[in-house]
Amino acid sequence: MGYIIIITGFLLVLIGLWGILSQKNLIKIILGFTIFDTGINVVMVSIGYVKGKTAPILDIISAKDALKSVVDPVPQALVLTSIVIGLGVSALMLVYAIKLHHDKKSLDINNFKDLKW
Amino acid sequence: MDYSITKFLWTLLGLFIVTNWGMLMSSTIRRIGARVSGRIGIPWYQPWVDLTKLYSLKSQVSHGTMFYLGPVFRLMGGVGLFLFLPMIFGSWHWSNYSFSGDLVLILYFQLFGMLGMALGAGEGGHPYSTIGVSRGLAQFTTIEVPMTLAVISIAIQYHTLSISQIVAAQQGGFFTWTVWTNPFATGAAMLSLLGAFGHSPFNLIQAPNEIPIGPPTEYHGVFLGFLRTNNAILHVAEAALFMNLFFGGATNWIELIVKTFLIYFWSVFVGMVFPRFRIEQSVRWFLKIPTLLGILAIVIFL
Amino acid sequence: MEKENKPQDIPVVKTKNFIAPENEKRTVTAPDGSLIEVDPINDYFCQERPEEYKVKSGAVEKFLNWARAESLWVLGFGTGCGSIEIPPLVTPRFDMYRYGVQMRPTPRQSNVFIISGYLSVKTLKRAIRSYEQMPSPKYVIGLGSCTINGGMYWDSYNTINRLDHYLPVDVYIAGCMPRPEALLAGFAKLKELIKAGKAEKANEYIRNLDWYKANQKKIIKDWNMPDYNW
Amino acid sequence: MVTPIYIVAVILGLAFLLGILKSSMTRLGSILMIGGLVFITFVSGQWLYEFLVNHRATDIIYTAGFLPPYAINLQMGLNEAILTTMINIVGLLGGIYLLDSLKKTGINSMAIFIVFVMSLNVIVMTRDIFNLFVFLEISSIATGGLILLDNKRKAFQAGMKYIIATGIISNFLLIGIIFSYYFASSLNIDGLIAANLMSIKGGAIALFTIYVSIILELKPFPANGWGIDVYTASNPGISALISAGSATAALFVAYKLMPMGGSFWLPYFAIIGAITFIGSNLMGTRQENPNRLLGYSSIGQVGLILMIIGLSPYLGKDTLLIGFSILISHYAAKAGLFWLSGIIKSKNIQGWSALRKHPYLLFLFGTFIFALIGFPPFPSFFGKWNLIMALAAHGQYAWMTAILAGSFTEAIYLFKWLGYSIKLEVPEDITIKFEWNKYLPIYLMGILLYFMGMYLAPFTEGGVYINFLPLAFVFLLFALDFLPVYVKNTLSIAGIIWYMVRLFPLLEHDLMREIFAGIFLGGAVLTLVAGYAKKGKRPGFYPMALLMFSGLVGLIEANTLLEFFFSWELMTAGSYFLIIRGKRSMPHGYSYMLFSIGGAYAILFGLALAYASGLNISLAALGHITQLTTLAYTLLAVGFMTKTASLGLHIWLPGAHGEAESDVSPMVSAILLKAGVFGLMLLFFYMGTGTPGSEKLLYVLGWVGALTALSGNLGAVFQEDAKRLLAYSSIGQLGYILFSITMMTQLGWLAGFTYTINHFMFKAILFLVIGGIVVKLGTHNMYEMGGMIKKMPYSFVAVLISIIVIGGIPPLSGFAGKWLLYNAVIQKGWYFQGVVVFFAGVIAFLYLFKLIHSVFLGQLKDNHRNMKEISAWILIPSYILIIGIMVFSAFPQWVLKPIGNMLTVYFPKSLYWQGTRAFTSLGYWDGTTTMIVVVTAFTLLLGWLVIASKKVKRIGQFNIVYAAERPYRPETTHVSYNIYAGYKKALGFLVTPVVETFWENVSDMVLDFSGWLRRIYSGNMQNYALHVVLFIVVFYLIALGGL
Repeated sequence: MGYIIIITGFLLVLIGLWGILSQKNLIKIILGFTIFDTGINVVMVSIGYVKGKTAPILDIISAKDALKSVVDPVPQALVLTSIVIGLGVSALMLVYAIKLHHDKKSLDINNFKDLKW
Repeated sequence: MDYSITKFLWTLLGLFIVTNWGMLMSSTIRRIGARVSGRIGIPWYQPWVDLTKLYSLKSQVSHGTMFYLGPVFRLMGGVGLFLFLPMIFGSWHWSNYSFSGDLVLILYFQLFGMLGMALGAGEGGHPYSTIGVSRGLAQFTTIEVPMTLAVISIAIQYHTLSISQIVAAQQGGFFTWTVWTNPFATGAAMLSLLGAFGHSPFNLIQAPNEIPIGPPTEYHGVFLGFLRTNNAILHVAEAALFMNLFFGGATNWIELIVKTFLIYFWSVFVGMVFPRFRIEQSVRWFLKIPTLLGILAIVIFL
Repeated sequence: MEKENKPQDIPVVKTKNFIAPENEKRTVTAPDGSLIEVDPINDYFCQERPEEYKVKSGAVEKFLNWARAESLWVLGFGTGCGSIEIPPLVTPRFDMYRYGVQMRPTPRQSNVFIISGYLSVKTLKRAIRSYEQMPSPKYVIGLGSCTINGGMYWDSYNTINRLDHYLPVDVYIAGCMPRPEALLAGFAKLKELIKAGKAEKANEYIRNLDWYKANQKKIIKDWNMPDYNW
Repeated sequence: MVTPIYIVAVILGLAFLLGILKSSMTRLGSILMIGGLVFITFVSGQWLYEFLVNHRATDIIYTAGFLPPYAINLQMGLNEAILTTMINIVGLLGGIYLLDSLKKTGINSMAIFIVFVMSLNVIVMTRDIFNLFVFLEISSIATGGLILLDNKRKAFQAGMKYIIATGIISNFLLIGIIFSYYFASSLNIDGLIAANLMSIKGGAIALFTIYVSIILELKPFPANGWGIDVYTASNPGISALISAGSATAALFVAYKLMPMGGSFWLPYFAIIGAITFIGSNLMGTRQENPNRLLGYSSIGQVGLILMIIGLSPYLGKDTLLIGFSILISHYAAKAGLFWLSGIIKSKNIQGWSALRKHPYLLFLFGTFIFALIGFPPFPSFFGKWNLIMALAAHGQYAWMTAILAGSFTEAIYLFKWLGYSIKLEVPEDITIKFEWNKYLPIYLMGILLYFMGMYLAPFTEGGVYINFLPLAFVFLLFALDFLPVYVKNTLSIAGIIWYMVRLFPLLEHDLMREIFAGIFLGGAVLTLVAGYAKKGKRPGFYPMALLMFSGLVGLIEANTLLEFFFSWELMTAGSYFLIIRGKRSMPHGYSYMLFSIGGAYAILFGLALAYASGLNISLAALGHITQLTTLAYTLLAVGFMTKTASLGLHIWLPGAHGEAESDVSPMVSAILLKAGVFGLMLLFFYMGTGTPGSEKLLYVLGWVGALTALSGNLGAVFQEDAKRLLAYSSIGQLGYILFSITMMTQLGWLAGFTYTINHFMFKAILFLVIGGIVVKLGTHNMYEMGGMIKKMPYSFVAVLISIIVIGGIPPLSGFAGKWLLYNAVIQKGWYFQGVVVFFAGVIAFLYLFKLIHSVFLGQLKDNHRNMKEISAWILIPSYILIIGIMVFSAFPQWVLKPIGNMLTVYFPKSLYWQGTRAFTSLGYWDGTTTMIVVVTAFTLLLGWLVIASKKVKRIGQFNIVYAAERPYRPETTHVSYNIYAGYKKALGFLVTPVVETFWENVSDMVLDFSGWLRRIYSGNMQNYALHVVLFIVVFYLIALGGL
């Protein structure tokens, strides 16, 4: 089960990378990026997962058993942060996409090669 | 370091002898040249007459101070060469002021006169003067290559640069002369001597029919007299230098006269046979066989 | 040889003042921006009049005259068809060297000027220049009839007829053309004159410079040199 | 003490406050922003003070009430304090600088700006790896935001590339963090270090991912197109912050995380750093856009520091000092340069010549450039010195080579740029407005560089001995630059004379040093006297001249390798500015600088090997080189030979000396070249003949010297430019000197000293006089001169005497050199070299005649009729030198005897004296007698001529026999142009510019290569993303995949 999630996560990472590297449309690249992000989040969560244990919420279980019965809480905290940051980055990218489209009326990445060498 | 009056007077006498011998030598050689081509040639006293006439001319013009000083420098070059050269081996009277320096001093003092002449001629403002000087200097550079090689070879051979000692080392008889003991060096030097004397085929400095007559174009009267006096001294002195280096030196005036005459004649003899080189031919020529001989002269000591 | 006409006999005709283009005044800019006026004739050439030299006498001078006579340096300047007669002089047949006669390539070092045949107006200018550049005492030999009376060119539009109107001549050698032997005889005559102290024509030229100049300028229309070429 | 947590708290608070302010309240907003920045600067500065002065222990700040690993902790130690202070200062200054544009873009951008600065602080301080990730992301989002708000069209593209690339990178970092947490169950850096990930299976991959991301954050070559675009397109103020701030923080991250992986990863750091350093600088060589160029340079510098981190095992405890020295130079210089570019607003580096109207900004620009290259007295000098020394001590020669090669490529474009800005015409379309908020930060950065240089000097071994006194004088003169020329001139002369008086007793009768001190300082005084002839202010001349002389005097005073190299570089810097002052000197100053830097690096390498041989910093270490002995001596010799312009390394000289100002030429020719001679003499002294390989080296150098003499003199023969002719002549003369001293005999060295002294005297005279004439006549071409003897008789005499000396004609002192050389050559047995040298000596006549004839003799030109003699201020020093020549000529024993005695310590005695007479085993020579004989005879002959010639008539210039014609123009009568045509026909093949062609081809190849290489920066952001991914893959395959 754990492996399947990790592999899925990495597949998503690869799909995201493929999207970033192969798509010509800016929006599609950004989508690729978010898929990449998601993949990493999935991997992160899966790493903290321990078979047969429950979520690390102290309301559900008593504090005494916590160490024995919950999964590792740290990756989950990290994922939350990571999702927030991913959101911020994606938003920024989209703003850039808008600005770029505004500039050249195009979203084709090959049109934005003014800076080189 | 003998600054006495006696020494001075002896040297003056030597200079007088050399000057007169130089003039006689040139007239004799010209006579020989004339006989070769079936003429009688100038009277033997012609150089003296010419010189008297030149000193007695009534009008002289000058282009400036350096023009005026040029002949003095030139004559100083010849006189200096004489002064620094021991003329007669083993004689205090005829050793002049050779205690001032050795062979190197003499080699470099030659330039004194050349430089003064070049500058004097330059101030004359005549194009031919400059052309002549530029040719002369250009040719001189490569003349010096075999000469330097030969000098170094002799210095290696005798372990000295002092002319008296070089002569002393050759005093064992005819076959101890450098010409036999070090033929390559002699060869190189004798070929470079052709250039130094400036006879055909290396007479492109004065080149009478081409750039009449090179550096001294503007010189006349006393100035020309100075230059002619210098020629007389210089020819003997230079020949004496070669005599000292390669032909056993001289122990008396007769020997000196014979040897310098023959050495000088060698350059005239070649000149009789060959027409004039162009400048680049002349410059290259000295870097060929003469230089090769010079290199051989050193290689045999390595 | 005495001149038949005294200098004052010949009327001097004023000619229109000719200025050669190269002698016109011009201005050049100095490196600091100031303008400099160049007057070619006055600026480039010495404008002074020559002075006569003193003719001395006595034993020394006699010896010096002998030396001058025995050492004739001829300017290598052939003016007319007579110049072909000079080269044979250095051949074994005539061998002028034995008389102390030698060729020199520059006027500064010569004292004998052989006007060898007709002298065209164009060449006259050069001959005057060369003559004046020779140091005194100096001698002129007129070779051939052309220098005496124009010879076969007497009515030519551009040769001069009488050389001694333009340059002082010491010795005339008649003939058309005189052979080299005649030239040698001329040299001998010149030597005689010099030894006798009678060859002071250079002084005469200076003494009568105005007359000579007037004659020269009359015939040379494009006079583009200073009055006296030092 | 304010805990650093307030940096975060206050800034976040301010950012929120700014966020809720009305967008029209920009004034309040900017006050708040600056206030916040001042506050955090104060906090970090306070900590720095505590650490430096009170030596407080490192402090750990815990958050959320837990100890790590359960909570995030920050660390505040000396390193963190330094770096946060640096970041905050650049943040504060950057904030002030950007005030206008931030006001324009609105309050939100101010909030982003302070958050950006704050995030960099946290990146430095945090000890939690995930926190690090978060703040890296915050900083890159803030960067993206700042770029976006700046509202420049091209910047959008750059920002997009930046965001995509950093997005990918930080995602990889995240993977690494997760994995390391998975393997080591800790997010705390200390915990991870303790866990030793390398020993855990799979830990290596986690480390790899973290490291590769951190390295990618540093924009390694070639996966850095996105970074360069940001530098190029964004507002220079932001670029400055990225270059000085972000890079600083990111480098510290790399340093901080380094212990996690242990020594396995360090070589990869170093390799990547080296590739980045060299590659990035190489590509800069073709760049014309100033901001992009700065981008390349920034990345290069970061690569260098990464390399230092990677090389830390060799550097030991010095790592931090070295890294900091270079970092602070990069930080201050790059920030200053980016800010400058914001003021100048030029699209290409040629436009920076606008600085010519603003000398103080130009001065700062020069400061930044020199600081980047690593010239003294800037910190990077000490950094590079220590780095090279430490590497040499561990035998890491390849790394040394890489560092020096990279630095050299950097110099290629930086000095091109500096040259453009000093020399090109001021562009009309660029005007520089004075804005205090833009000037102030730049000035402060400049001052910081000087201050840090002084501050860091004592931390280097031997650095305490460095004499900053002359430098202080240079600064004084710079401060007094507004004064008229005669005041500054007097001041400089007085200063030099005072220093001379002070210096000579200190030399303790070390004759060699005394001679060179006499040449350097005496020459300085004499050439400066000529400066009185100049009018106006001569802005910048005196500080630079004095800078060169302080370098020269430093060489004399140096007792340690560091002092020596320090002075060497000072001299190079000063002389560069002197040389480039000439009207058409730009390309020549540039090539001078490149050769000098190349030479300096060769010297540095050699000195490092000397140091490494005994870990001895004193100059005597040169005598005991055991590491790669032959190479070390060769490199040192080659280095010094760049200054003496020996064959192959000479192509900079003719232009540099020929085009320099009239009194600069003697300085750089007569005096500066002697520095190289001094170096060589010192080197050979220490090297001796016994060292292995030295025989061969000396033999080769002897031939080089001989051929230099030949080629220099031949080159001079065919020159038409008077000063170039003299310059080529200098090459030839220096060839003689090199040849003489390589013989390593007493006679050879005596000849070398004689040539040195003579060359100093005659070349000073010649360059002074000819330089004065060239200025006066307004032309360099000799064929346009002529006849000057009548107008300038005193100059003529001075030149005449000089050329007699050069020609070695007796009785003047030049002959002493020739005579000694003849004896030396024959004694040593170097016959053929000797013949080449003597051949060269005769060739000298050709150019000497051409020089004196073309200028002084021949025909006077029409436009020079009203010429007067050159200024007396030029003639006075010349005639003083002539007196020197005359004394040396008449009494050579006064000079040669003491030198000979000094040399007997090192070489067997072979020159003996008997009164005035010198003799060797070969020959003899008596200078005094020669003089007496020649003078007497000459006087007698002259008297005879005067009597015999009686009245002589002076005639005009055209009164010449002209084949019965008359000349028409002086120009057509003056024979000067190409007078050695026949010689050229015969031997012209010897002057084929083989060396020039060689160096041209080398530079073409470098530029072509760089042009080809930079095509990878296609501008396509996908390509850049691909580069990032490929970098990761390749790095993985090499590091862990067994490739």
